[in-house]
Amino acid sequence: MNDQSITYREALKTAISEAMRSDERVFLMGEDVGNYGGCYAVSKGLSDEFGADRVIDTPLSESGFVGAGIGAAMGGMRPIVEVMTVNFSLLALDQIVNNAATLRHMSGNQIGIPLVIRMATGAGKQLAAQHSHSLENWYAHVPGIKVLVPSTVADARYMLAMALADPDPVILFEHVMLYNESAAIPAPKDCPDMHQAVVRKSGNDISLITYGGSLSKTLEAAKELDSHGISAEVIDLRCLRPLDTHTLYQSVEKTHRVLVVDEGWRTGSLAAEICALIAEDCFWSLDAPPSRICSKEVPIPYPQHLERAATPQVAQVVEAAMKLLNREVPA
Amino acid sequence: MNDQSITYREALKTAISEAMRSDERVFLMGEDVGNYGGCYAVSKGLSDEFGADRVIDTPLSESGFVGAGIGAAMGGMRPIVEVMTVNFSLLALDQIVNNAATLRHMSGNQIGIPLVIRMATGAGKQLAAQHSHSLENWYAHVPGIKVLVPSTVADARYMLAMALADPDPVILFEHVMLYNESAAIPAPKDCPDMHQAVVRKSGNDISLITYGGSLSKTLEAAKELDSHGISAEVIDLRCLRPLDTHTLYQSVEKTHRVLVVDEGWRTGSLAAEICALIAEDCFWSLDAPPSRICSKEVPIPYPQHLERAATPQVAQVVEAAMKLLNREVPA
Amino acid sequence: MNTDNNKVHMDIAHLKLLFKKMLRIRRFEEKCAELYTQEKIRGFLHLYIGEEAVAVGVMQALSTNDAVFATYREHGHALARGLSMNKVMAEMFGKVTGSSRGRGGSMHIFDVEKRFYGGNAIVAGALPLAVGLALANKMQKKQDVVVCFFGEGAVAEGEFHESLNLAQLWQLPILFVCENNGYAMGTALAISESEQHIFRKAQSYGLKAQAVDGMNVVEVESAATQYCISIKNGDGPCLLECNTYRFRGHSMFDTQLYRESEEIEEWKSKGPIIKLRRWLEANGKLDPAELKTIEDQVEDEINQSVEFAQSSEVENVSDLCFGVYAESKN
Amino acid sequence: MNTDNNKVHMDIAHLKLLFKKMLRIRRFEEKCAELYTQEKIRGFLHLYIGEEAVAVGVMQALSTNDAVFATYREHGHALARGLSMNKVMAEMFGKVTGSSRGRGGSMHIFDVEKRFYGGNAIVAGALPLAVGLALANKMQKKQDVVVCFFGEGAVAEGEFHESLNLAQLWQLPILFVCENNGYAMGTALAISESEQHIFRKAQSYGLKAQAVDGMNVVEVESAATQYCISIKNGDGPCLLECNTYRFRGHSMFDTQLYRESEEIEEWKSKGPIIKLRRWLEANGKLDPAELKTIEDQVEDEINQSVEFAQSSEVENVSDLCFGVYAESKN
Ligand SMILES: Cc1ncc(C[n+]2csc(CCOP(=O)(O)OP(=O)(O)O)c2C)c(N)n1
Ligand SMILES: Cc1ncc(C[n+]2csc(CCOP(=O)(O)OP(=O)(O)O)c2C)c(N)n1
Ligand SMILES: [Mg+2]
Ligand SMILES: [Mg+2]
Repeated sequence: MNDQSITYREALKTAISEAMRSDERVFLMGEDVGNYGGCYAVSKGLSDEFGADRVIDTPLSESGFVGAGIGAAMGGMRPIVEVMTVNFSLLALDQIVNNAATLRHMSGNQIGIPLVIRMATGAGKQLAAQHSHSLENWYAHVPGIKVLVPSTVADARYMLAMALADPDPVILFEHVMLYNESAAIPAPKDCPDMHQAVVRKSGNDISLITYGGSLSKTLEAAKELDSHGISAEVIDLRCLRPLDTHTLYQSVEKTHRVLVVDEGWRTGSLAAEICALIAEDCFWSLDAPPSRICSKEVPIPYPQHLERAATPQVAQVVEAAMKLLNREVPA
Repeated sequence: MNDQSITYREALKTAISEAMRSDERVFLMGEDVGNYGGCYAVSKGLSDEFGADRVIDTPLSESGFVGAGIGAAMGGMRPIVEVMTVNFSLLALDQIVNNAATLRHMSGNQIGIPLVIRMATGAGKQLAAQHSHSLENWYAHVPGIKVLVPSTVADARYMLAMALADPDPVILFEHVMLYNESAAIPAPKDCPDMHQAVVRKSGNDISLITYGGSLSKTLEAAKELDSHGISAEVIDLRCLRPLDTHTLYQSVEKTHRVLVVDEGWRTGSLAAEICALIAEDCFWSLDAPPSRICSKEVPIPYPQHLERAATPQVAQVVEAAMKLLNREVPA
Repeated sequence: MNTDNNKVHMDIAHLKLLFKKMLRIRRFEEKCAELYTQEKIRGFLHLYIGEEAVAVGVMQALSTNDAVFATYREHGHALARGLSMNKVMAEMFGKVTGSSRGRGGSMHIFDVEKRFYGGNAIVAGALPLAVGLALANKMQKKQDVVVCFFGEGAVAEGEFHESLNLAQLWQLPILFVCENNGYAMGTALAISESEQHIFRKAQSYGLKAQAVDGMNVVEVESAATQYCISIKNGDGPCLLECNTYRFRGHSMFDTQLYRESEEIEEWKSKGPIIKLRRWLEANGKLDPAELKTIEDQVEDEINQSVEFAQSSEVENVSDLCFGVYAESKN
Repeated sequence: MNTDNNKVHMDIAHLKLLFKKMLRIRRFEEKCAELYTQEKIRGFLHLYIGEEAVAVGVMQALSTNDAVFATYREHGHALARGLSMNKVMAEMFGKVTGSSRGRGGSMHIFDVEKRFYGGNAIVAGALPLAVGLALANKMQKKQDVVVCFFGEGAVAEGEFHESLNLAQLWQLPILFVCENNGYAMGTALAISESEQHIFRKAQSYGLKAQAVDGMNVVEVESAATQYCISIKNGDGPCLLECNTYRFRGHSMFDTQLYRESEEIEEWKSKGPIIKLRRWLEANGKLDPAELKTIEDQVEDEINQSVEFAQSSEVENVSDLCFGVYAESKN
């Protein structure tokens, strides 16, 4: 390991090629992963190294090739299936929910599906209402699958290997605004287990809980809160299913206040689950209502000012946190 | 109106035929709605009255015919599309989320989709992991659609007409255990607006909030709680999107305790949303943590004893409510 | 059955074996129907009665390492594939000794040792899985065939289209078997397909495909055998359309308003078991005594399986979440 | 264009009209590309450059009440259908004066008055909608045609299969137009379809179908016209495969590693606009002055539309949730 910076995109690519080099059962499959290099350029160049048989360009058939990924995992392979975005994954949801998530249980534990499905998620690129949504919470609802969200370059670098080592289907979400982020990479041993939430900044006054594309905004908000004399703890969930409630509860027991930042639509969001858990299990520790900043309940619109207004922003997080601490919000 | 009892199934059928008689734009479409009479026999006989052109048997093509329902609504019709169960609706989810829910907004309010989609939901018939799930919460998450759950025969009788009168897409969930339930039907004016939650039993000590197939269990639990000297209020949500928070909050302000009963899997359930809302907005009124009884996080298994263990049962509700009131739970 | 120069030779012993295999499924299912009315078997029960020649004929063509995917109407396939009847019956009862520990019931019979991959209750839901398993075989340079059974109703689903295209595009070792029984629940084929010859649809993707008399077990076996040879040869996927009929309702709930009883009776007279029995009898190859022996053997096995299922335990409630994840409590 | 005995007569004036319509789209899109690099237009921008003959030819065949569904590559279709260029350009800018009040952007242009139903960015997502609108027309005994454009990449999706089957089964008044430009993003047709003649796939459902030279606007127009007549006649759905090519990348992000520049150049030399211009010039029907006039008119309109879009307002942030539901604040 050296400490040169690489991008989130490169981190993913490195992780994929490393996995493919070290285990010949691993292959990558999806729309335009080969000749085009991936719609977000994650797999650019991989087909040169591994050939079209292991970097498989599929037709536009989300249900078909995701199902084929499940079948290939049943057949002893370790597929990485890329679905371009979570929006299109709806076309494959039957295969994921009714097959990938159920086969082990339904067969009395005879069948395992060691499959990784990667997909982009989130807004910020002005791609409007059919390309910008965040449905990680839906996947987090389903028993039988696991859901990971690498929100740092380091996690992008190391989580894939952990996902591939898991005997069950893992869905990995990559927020579209992260691909160009860059950072130096720590040693592998410094990457926490995929099931663990991580305290990205510690603090005492309030717990800001978030994941994915909202992490950097939340950290920025925490910094601003610092300047107002508020010490915010920032927790990155990392794994949305199963949830690492231990880390969350520990933080809330310390800070007594919680604000969840989540790019999903508010009603029925993952943030709702976090708030409900904390309300249920940490009720007597709370000094203020568990609160959340989510996306507005609107299909994400195209224009930049509306897209911004629809999704969580730093100022909102700061304001909400200050309110929870009964501090006057600066104008 | 007379006060003869009819079944939930008959109530739905009456509502459908009434709508078709009074508005020639209304038609019914779905798998086996015609010749077979509907997989849960809701539409038995309707094709005799209205013919195969208005009671359309579709091929097994959930995405195709749900999308066609959306298109027909755009074209001036008032389709009622039946999807046999919510489990199969995953195949049509892209059409519902990416088209039905977005077209109005995405087109700048030019396009309306006055469409009703009916589907069965829930467990209880030992149909195992691909036929027993409850995903109402997923639909309740999506801006642009509305979600109704008639949990009484009266609502089955009257909610469909309200849904058809709505200018936007409405999803209507019918719990499989309700079809054989029977009751007398009130006059139409006595049926509250579809957007309203309803207090099914009033009480002072705790609010039991539920919907759909769990209503009767919750009412039974409330009765049992009565016998223990606990006065439970039972609220039937009826409309899962938009949520009638007013009615919920009013109840909680009175009882100070809340238990949500929801057949969905716990993590990311609709119950989580209700708990989060109440924790957030009624925090200072609460005398106990907002709590929930949901399904266990397992694909519903076939054997009766496991299916029961997986889904909310009366005894659990009673026990949880007593605990929230710090009453000793009778052995 | 022996194959020689791609031609199938049937001898009388083999025909009797086929007869017994079909009868075994028939009687098993009749017993299941009875047990269903006694509420020993619950949930949905989809009987295969009338279609036995398809499962039996196709399974004959397979080797141990070949894999099978089926539908919710799969007890026949499970038995024909060689699953123990005890395990299958116990599964119908929801007992822990069942092939899926009772978790699946009649629609989800699995036995990975027999490479029997279920038991799928989403119409057309298994097709992409089968394509994927065939892809895994190909990537691992295995010669094994994957067989995927589905009804003609499944053909209208997008998954059929996507799967056939992928299979042909990637030249996968897979045999699609369409059990065309004319109805999807109450929907006749003419109501669901603009092109009603399923094999022609398959040909439009470039697959080798043909229709056979699904009531003739010999015809099914020999067509399936030819195709499996071709597939193992690396010549790409095939589709076999087996024209057949279900003598009972779609499931035990079906009141069958959508078809005439004359139609059912006509098909019954062409049934796979009676057809083969009559042929054997007419040629003096099956005397009443031998028939009785076969019937008795089958009955014994079935009774034992019922006994086994009845006396088996159910899973502990405390193990409810077993098998949701690999690490779940065993 | 006049049709007489189902034969299409083209006069020079008509050819010039077609030429101008195509040029208008070409120049509009070139301007859009420029505006994109200036970050006036954001999000994805999929240029139609090279494929203009398809939209222009097909739209000629339609009447006012016919309806159109298109893809995310639909500016050309919108203009050819008669939407005001101002509205389309303003939409690209995300302005409230845009055809979708700026909510949709380049991928979601709608104009219900023109019966232009978008603008769909889910590949194959519009096919079921178009089938549904055609069903509504049929149920209401309207003779109007619904046209649905999609790329050859969409053909692999299950929605293509389900939609063609429904359309043919129900004999709906719908014209499917496949814009076969050889690539779905970077995926060449040979990598995505086992049967690469899309019209043959359509024939396998029983649809009337043919392939035409999508670079020849006259051929497109006359084939579309014949089909629309047949459809209005009640003779069921049709599919027209238009073989064409996009001269630019899939979107503005595309580095086009998947094809050779020689291939692009070769197709460019067969482009729909240059082809028609050369023919007109060779036959002495288009002199430089007239060409200049046309270019100038087009340029003026485009400049005006940019001016209009630039000077238009954006939606108020307080109206963010407008149009989520009918009753949302206006
Ligand atoms: C995706 C999906 N849609 C609907 C159903 C309900 N359903 C179960 S079986 C069936 C008919 C299937 O017919 P076919 O494929 O011909 O098989 P058969 O039952 O005749 O063997 C239907 C509609 C389902 N299980 N899955
Ligand atoms: C369901 C779905 N999958 C993937 C995408 C991403 N995507 C957008 S356009 C495209 C290629 C489509 O190709 P084609 O249908 O040939 O149309 P063309 O772009 O060539 O006009 C892809 C893969 C999408 N928008 N929708
Ligand atoms: Mg059938
Ligand atoms: Mg294309």
